[in-house]
Amino acid sequence: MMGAADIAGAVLAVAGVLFFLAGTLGLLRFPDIYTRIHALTKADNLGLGLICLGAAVQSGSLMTALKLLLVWILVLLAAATGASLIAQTAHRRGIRPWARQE
Amino acid sequence: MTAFYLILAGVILAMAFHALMTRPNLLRKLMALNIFTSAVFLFLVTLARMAEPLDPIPHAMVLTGIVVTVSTTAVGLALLVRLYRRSGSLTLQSTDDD
Amino acid sequence: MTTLYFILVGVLMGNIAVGLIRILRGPTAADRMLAAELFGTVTVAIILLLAIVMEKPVYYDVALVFALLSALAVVAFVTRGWPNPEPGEQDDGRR
Amino acid sequence: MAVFDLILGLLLVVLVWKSLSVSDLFGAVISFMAFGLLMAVAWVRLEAPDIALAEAAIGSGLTGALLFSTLGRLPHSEARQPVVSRTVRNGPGYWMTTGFWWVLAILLSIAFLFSLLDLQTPGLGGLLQERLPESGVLNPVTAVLLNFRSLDTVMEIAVLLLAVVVAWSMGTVVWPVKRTLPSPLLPGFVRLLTPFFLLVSFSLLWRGSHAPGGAFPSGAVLAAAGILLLLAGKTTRICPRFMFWLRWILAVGLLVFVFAGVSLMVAGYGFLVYPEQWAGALILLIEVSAGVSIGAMLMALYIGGEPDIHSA
Repeated sequence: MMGAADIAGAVLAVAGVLFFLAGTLGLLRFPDIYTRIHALTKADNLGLGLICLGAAVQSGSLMTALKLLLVWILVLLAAATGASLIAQTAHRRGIRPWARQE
Repeated sequence: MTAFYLILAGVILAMAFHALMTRPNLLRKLMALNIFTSAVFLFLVTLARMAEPLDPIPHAMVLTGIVVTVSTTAVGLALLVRLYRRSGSLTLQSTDDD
Repeated sequence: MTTLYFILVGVLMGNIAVGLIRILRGPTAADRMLAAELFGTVTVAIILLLAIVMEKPVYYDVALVFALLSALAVVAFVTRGWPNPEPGEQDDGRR
Repeated sequence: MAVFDLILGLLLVVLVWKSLSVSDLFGAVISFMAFGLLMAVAWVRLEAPDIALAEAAIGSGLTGALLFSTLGRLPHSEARQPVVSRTVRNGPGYWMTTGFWWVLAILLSIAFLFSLLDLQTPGLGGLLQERLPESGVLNPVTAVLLNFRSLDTVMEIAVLLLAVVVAWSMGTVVWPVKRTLPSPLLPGFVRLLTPFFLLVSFSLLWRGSHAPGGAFPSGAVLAAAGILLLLAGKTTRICPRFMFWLRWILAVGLLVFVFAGVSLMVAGYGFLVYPEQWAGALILLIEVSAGVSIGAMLMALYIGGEPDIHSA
């Protein structure tokens, strides 16, 4: 019953969720805003990208695959620009990056 | 499963109503009003799901409701900003005791 | 297969639950916004997975609209919503 | 499956509680936005794609931007205040009052739930399926909104227009028009994104006849594009010549809708009772004009006042 596409899709989805886990862990554990942005963009870009790819593999239709590609590109754009905007503004507002204190 | 969503809607409704009545801050009141409407929408959509076959009429009602809610919220927020400019406060005060 | 997807959706929901801690703790408004951004992406992922499970490609459109609107939230935050000045941002940015 | 519902419900309740009782107003707004996101998941779960689309566009996107902009217009001291001030909390009768409202709230929701017990509707879904071919469209929600119950939709557009009138009647926009941009990246980003917004908006409008979509989500996406342009440094000042057209754009949805209804009445049908062979075309016409109007009205509501006029 299960085709190769289904299995590939499931594997991709699992990999994507793992990236989300890593991103959330980073958001929680990293010491300052800049490092947290770094962690978050991994989830946005790779996690969602893999899940989109998994869904596209399973859909079996070119239109749907293109739509999912569009979803991914939009989230990539929004996440990258958003991260840059937040980091720049935070820097301008004087939030200093974390440094190890010896 | 639908029973669960009905109860969920009931719980959210009660919380939102309580906050709507007791919070003095008008921005919070507006958020409570929004959540209140969401709870009512949840009721309606769950009802639509319970019907056999799926009943799209509550969906149309809720769609209308969402748009009306957002326009109400926008007008409320505009009023709130004006009020703040006028009185310097986000809460409604009775005029007689201060 | 369906079970696997529901486990994945459950894990993603767990992500949101854990991310709530970041909203609670802050410390800056930007940290809270980052958590909200994560929620947006996780929601898109959840909707995609649900669309696979329920075999309804219609929901891919919902994900598409979400992906578009996630930009609006960030831009509105950076240009308008960021509290100015940030409390305690001058002493140091850590917590 | 049941576990999924349970987690979703718990998260929703926690987010409601946080957005209503956290002392930091900014955190409350973020929780509220997250609540909107999860509500969309609930709509997907309850098989309501039309509502999920509207919630994605309006519920979390536009409302979030509205709340952020309001917060931005208030000084920061306002954003961090106890939910209920200490004097009130320690004052006499506070617990009585809050307890009273709790009892009333719980009674209200129980009454709501009990009213469902003897609700014996078989649901109108079957009837709707039967009559769908007469409506001129294939998507049942669009059929209800723009054909069977189109009077409701006329009223809804009228409410939106009324809201814009109220917002404008309070005077001109109260925020500073010129702000420094956070980064030169922003205008470029918005320029890149605008075509995507227009594409999705048009496709939602076109799909409305046979699949979830239609004028409301389409208008909301259009409004989001406008708001992004605004945030990226386009001013809220417009020249008087365009003001004339702006008023027409705001009103065109309602005007076309009412005009169609009245001319049908004159032609011998009822108000907004479409003859079957024209239904599809009429709905398309109404939907396009309503979509454009809704986009403009939502954007006008976001601006929150009459735009400044400057002579070009």
